[in-house]
Amino acid sequence: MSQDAVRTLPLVEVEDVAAGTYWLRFALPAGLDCEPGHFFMLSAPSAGGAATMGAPFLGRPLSIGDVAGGRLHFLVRALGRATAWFRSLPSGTPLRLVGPLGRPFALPERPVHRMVAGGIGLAPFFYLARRLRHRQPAARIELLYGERTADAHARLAGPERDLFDLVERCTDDGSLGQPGTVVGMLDGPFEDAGAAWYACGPQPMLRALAARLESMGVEGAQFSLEERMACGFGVCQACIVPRRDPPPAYRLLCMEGPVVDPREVAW
Amino acid sequence: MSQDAVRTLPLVEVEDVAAGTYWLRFALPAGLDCEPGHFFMLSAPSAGGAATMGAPFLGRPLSIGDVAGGRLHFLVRALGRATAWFRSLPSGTPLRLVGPLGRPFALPERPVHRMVAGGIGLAPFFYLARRLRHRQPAARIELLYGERTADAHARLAGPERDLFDLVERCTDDGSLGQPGTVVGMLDGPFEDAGAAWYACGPQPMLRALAARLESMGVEGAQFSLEERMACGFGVCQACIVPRRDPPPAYRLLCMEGPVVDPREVAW
Amino acid sequence: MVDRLATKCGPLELANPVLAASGTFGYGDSFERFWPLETLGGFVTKTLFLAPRDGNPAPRIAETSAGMLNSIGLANVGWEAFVREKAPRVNALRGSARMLVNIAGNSPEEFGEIAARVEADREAVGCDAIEVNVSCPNVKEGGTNIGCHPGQFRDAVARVRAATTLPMFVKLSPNVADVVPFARAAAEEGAEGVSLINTLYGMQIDTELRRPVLGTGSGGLSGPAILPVGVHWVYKVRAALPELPIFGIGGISTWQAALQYLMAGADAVQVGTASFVDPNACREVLAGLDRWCAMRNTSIGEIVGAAHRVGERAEEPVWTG
Amino acid sequence: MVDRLATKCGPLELANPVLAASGTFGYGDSFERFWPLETLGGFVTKTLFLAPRDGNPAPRIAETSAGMLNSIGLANVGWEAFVREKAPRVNALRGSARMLVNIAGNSPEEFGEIAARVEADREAVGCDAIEVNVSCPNVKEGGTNIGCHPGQFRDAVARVRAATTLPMFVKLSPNVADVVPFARAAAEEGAEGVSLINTLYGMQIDTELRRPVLGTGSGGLSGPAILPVGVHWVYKVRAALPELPIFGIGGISTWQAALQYLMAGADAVQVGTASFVDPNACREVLAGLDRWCAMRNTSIGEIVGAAHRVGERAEEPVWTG
Ligand SMILES: Cc1cc2nc3c(=O)[nH]c(=O)nc-3n(C[C@H](O)[C@H](O)[C@H](O)COP(=O)(O)OP(=O)(O)OC[C@H]3O[C@@H](n4cnc5c(N)ncnc54)[C@H](O)[C@@H]3O)c2cc1C
Ligand SMILES: Cc1cc2nc3c(=O)[nH]c(=O)nc-3n(C[C@H](O)[C@H](O)[C@H](O)COP(=O)(O)OP(=O)(O)OC[C@H]3O[C@@H](n4cnc5c(N)ncnc54)[C@H](O)[C@@H]3O)c2cc1C
Ligand SMILES: Cc1cc2nc3c(=O)[nH]c(=O)nc-3n(C[C@H](O)[C@H](O)[C@H](O)COP(=O)(O)O)c2cc1C
Ligand SMILES: Cc1cc2nc3c(=O)[nH]c(=O)nc-3n(C[C@H](O)[C@H](O)[C@H](O)COP(=O)(O)O)c2cc1C
Ligand code: FES
Ligand code: FES
Repeated sequence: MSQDAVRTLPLVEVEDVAAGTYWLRFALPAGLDCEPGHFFMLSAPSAGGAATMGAPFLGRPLSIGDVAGGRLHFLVRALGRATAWFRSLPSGTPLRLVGPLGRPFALPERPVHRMVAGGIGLAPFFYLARRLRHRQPAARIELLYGERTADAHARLAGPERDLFDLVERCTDDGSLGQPGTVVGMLDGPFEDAGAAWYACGPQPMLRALAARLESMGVEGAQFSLEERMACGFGVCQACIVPRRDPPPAYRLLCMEGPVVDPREVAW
Repeated sequence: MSQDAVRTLPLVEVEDVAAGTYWLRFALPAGLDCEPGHFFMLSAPSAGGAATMGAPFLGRPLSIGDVAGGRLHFLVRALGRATAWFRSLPSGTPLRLVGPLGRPFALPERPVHRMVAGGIGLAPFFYLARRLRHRQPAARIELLYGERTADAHARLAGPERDLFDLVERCTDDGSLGQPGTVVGMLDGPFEDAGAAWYACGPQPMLRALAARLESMGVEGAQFSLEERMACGFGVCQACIVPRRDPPPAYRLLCMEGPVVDPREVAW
Repeated sequence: MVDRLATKCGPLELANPVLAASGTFGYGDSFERFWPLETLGGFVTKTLFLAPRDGNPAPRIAETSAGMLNSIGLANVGWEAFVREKAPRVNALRGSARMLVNIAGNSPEEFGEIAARVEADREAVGCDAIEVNVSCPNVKEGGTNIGCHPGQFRDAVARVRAATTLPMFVKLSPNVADVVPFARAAAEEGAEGVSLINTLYGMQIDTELRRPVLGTGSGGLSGPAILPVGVHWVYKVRAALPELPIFGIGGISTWQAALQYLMAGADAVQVGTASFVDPNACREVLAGLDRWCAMRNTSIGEIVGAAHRVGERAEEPVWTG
Repeated sequence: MVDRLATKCGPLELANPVLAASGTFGYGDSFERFWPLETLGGFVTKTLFLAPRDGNPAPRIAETSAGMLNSIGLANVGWEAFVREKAPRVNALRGSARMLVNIAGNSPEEFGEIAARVEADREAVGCDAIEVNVSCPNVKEGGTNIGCHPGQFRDAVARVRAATTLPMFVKLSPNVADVVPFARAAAEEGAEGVSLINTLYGMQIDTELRRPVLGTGSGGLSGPAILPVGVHWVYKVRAALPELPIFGIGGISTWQAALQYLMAGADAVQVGTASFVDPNACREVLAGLDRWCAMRNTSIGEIVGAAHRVGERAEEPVWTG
């Protein structure tokens, strides 16, 4: 990371894509070089100094959603104070972005790349698919995407939809796509251990998926995890993930993640 | 004061009228009844809920600047956190207004009404002049208005200027109008004890003016004072003004002011 | 609605768990213009001394990040004027809202004296309980805050207890190494409950004038900034003394903050500084709690102390850093 | 520029008065990517124990109004790994920036042991001073915080003093009735200065889950919310012990806040939590102080303690409410 890792960028646009889910877009800063799986810490500029009503105190981690059309995109779900605040901001509001941070996805050469997204875990996969498509034009890119309900399912507009060769949806209540969870979807057509597997989503889903992939004998799956973060660059020691093989008991997600091998995590 | 004394109003407009001085305008709420000299406490809505990063925590007292054209106007000088913040707000930003508060100016029947303003002490006199003009069309309304420097002098546009029969300006450095202070201006033409006297401005100016008016034998002058306020309606006990005749030693400016008789104050 | 909000704090039956805190609600008559007093579960008067007090020189307040400092100095009208001029009017207005009279003195003896007057004027005043504010310097003994000094604290509380049979709540200072022993001492001296917390010591410097902003130098810090401190102490006192009724105070400006206090173990809450900024703060906290209880189909009684009832949380030492 | 910013904190000559606080700056190597370490007057390492520590279970942080809670639990790599893996590299980068090694233990004895190791490895580590963090529970004696217990406090400090001749700064806890006696005790036990303040006790309840947010229940409150508390104690300690050097800490996120500390009597300041939100915070505090000094044609040396030099301000008791 270069010394201009702290930037203040004006918000270009907020666009809703599902109930409580929206794109947050910025102009792509010159010289910014980031990989799928990287994340940024977003915060209100000049904490304690200037003037933003309702602004959170700490920054919040957001994965790179996409880099396209000269813009930097984040796909965000409004869950609490900060994610509701971001959504409320008028275009032009300056935000502090620290990053790119963390260890991104590796892009292995494989015939099939399979991404498993639970809820807002969808966020990192647009850019991942875009980069894979670019590097491995012949590879098949699949997205298995689950939400609790139909209205939480993000609309995928033309160019975004076209990043994937297959999009398979499911909902817990069966109101859209297959009924059940993304892990349930694996039964049958997606039991392919030779694919490159990527996953992001809520903890219980990832836990179940990790067990499932392990039983399928999948090697080198890449999961993007979440944990509360104050800094994002290794100083605060907040973002611990329990290790399967202690000691040490934990590792820092912001430095050794957010992309990790699920077999190294004590779920 | 009625039970709708707490309102959330969207800011209509901020307009600069001098270096660091601006009008803050709101649509006049239906049923709002206020007198010259009344003030409001202005604050960011839902303090603490979404915590307020640069938005001030407490409200700030502002005199009614004018009520005209279906709008409520405040004339504000950017001095610190809140007054800089108000100025930075885009149109449409909701603000909490508590009021009208305090004891307004009495409007005595007099042939001459003379208002002495130091700096942002100008604020309450537009609405005072407007009301006097309405009630006493034949009376002569004079404004003596001083600032440190020329660039701090508020522009008085046509309709505002027309509220006064005479506007006499001065600056400490002589860069605009007469050189010296507003109190100095009194020598000569303005030694008229029979006028109704009104004043607002910084403490040293008011102290000097109080002494001067007392020596001129002026009765019933009305000074609008300032003190730090947390509530504006008599509960916090912050806004004390020392009384000339204790006990008690103090009175509360928000309840027994902001308009007071200068002879009752221990300057 | 009455059912889900009705609650108790020790012997006090409350129509709802929201009270207005001492020093932020006058003598009960200052919010009339905004909403009817009977809305509240109760309110606490400004601290009353036997004699009237002018309080400290200006400036008396300063704004801080998410809070404020005050050095009002317990300015008050004095007991007699309260009984004569304030109490009758407020009693006529308050409906079911409980009135707690907050008292203090400049020495443990003075606490006993004012408490004896409250007892004597009990009928005339019609208050439901006493709240004892020990957060004032003992002027006779070099200014140590009575509420931070175990001996003086116990002495003051015992004198109040000896003087009156009214329910007694002792309002504790957070400016101590551990609030729990003070809560225990209050209980041992016969308090029906405790109110916590009062303000934290704080100072602001005016960097232009190169001197403290407040006329007295330091003052008391209140507002959302101190919310976690109050919740911590309520939780600790509740854990140590599960039977001791608690008013939770400090930084409540939203119903969510009130809910934190209730779950941490407060039987009811007091809203302070927030009422300065938004005169409707108490009402909105109450409305929010009501909506939340309705939505969850629960009641205040079920919520109180809920955070102590989850699983097997060990009482760990407090690790910070 | 060097002239107006250069200052001292006790025996430590500092190129400027801005340091990075313990626990918010790693071991000195975490901000490399943002700006050169030599920018700073100095920095304090994360608290080091003799043995590595994993720290507490998640969640370890929570956001509050203008602040945050943490219950990291003093996770650290342990003394040996620090000496071997961190110190050499950081020493190569730090230029004139002073390195303070922050140490702690689970009992007064452990403080002595780690201090002896620091002394033994003194050359290899190349640190300029020790900062003693007494804000951790004494695990052997039922978890009372060592920094809030006068006896254990003195014992721990004395053991460090006996073990090393390095300049020693003792970092004090604000979770006491009065910080001054602790500062005095530190001075009496031979400390070159004090660092104040550490975090305040605080808790947040997750009202959905009905339990404390932090894995350990309570944690330490930091950030702008606590600024007035830190300024108060710096002022009080400076007034009582004018010769005792002070690092001012707590809620500094702007140069104006740093200026408040300096005027209240801090010889230099440490920036903590603010660096999480804005990795440039230390640099911007420094740049602001530099601009201000230039504009006023003054220097840090002239500012320190300025708020004590105005007129005849009496040392009044602290009146709140
Ligand atoms: C590396 C990383 C990448 C992320 N990428 C995205 C993304 O692209 N889009 C997106 O919408 N979200 C993403 N998240 C999650 C996002 O950071 C949280 O939703 C956000 O911080 C919640 O903040 P809040 O103030 O809105 O909610 P809060 O009011 O703070 O909390 C709401 C809920 O979110 C949980 N939460 C709080 N902080 C975090 C956190 N850091 N991580 C996970 N849960 C948290 C709380 O426990 C609570 O249940 C990512 C998190 C991490 C660690
Ligand atoms: C009844 C009343 C009516 C007022 N009417 C107007 C008006 O119409 N227009 C206008 O511009 N200003 C008016 N003021 C002054 C205005 O309230 C202050 O300028 C404002 O509160 C400063 O807030 P701040 O956050 O910008 O400054 P801060 O950063 O808080 O302080 C900047 C400076 O202002 C001083 N100050 C802070 N609060 C007050 C206060 N309440 N009164 C006076 N000085 C204060 C401080 O001591 C400091 O020197 C009025 C004040 C009162 C009491
Ligand atoms: C996440 C975190 C970890 C901390 N770790 C330590 C530590 O290891 N040792 C220590 O002495 N202080 C530690 N502190 C306290 C800070 O050094 C500082 O004293 C305190 O946070 C107040 O300053 P601030 O408000 O600027 O953060 C820590 C603070 C935070 C927020
Ligand atoms: C201006 C002011 C005056 C206060 N006066 C008193 C008082 O007279 N007696 C008392 O016991 N507490 C007094 N308090 C303390 C409050 O009752 C309350 O305990 C404290 O402010 C914390 O709550 P808050 O953060 O909701 O304000 C006062 C607080 C403020 C801000
Ligand atoms: S978020 Fe601070 S160490 Fe990972
Ligand atoms: S401003 Fe609160 S009493 Fe006057």
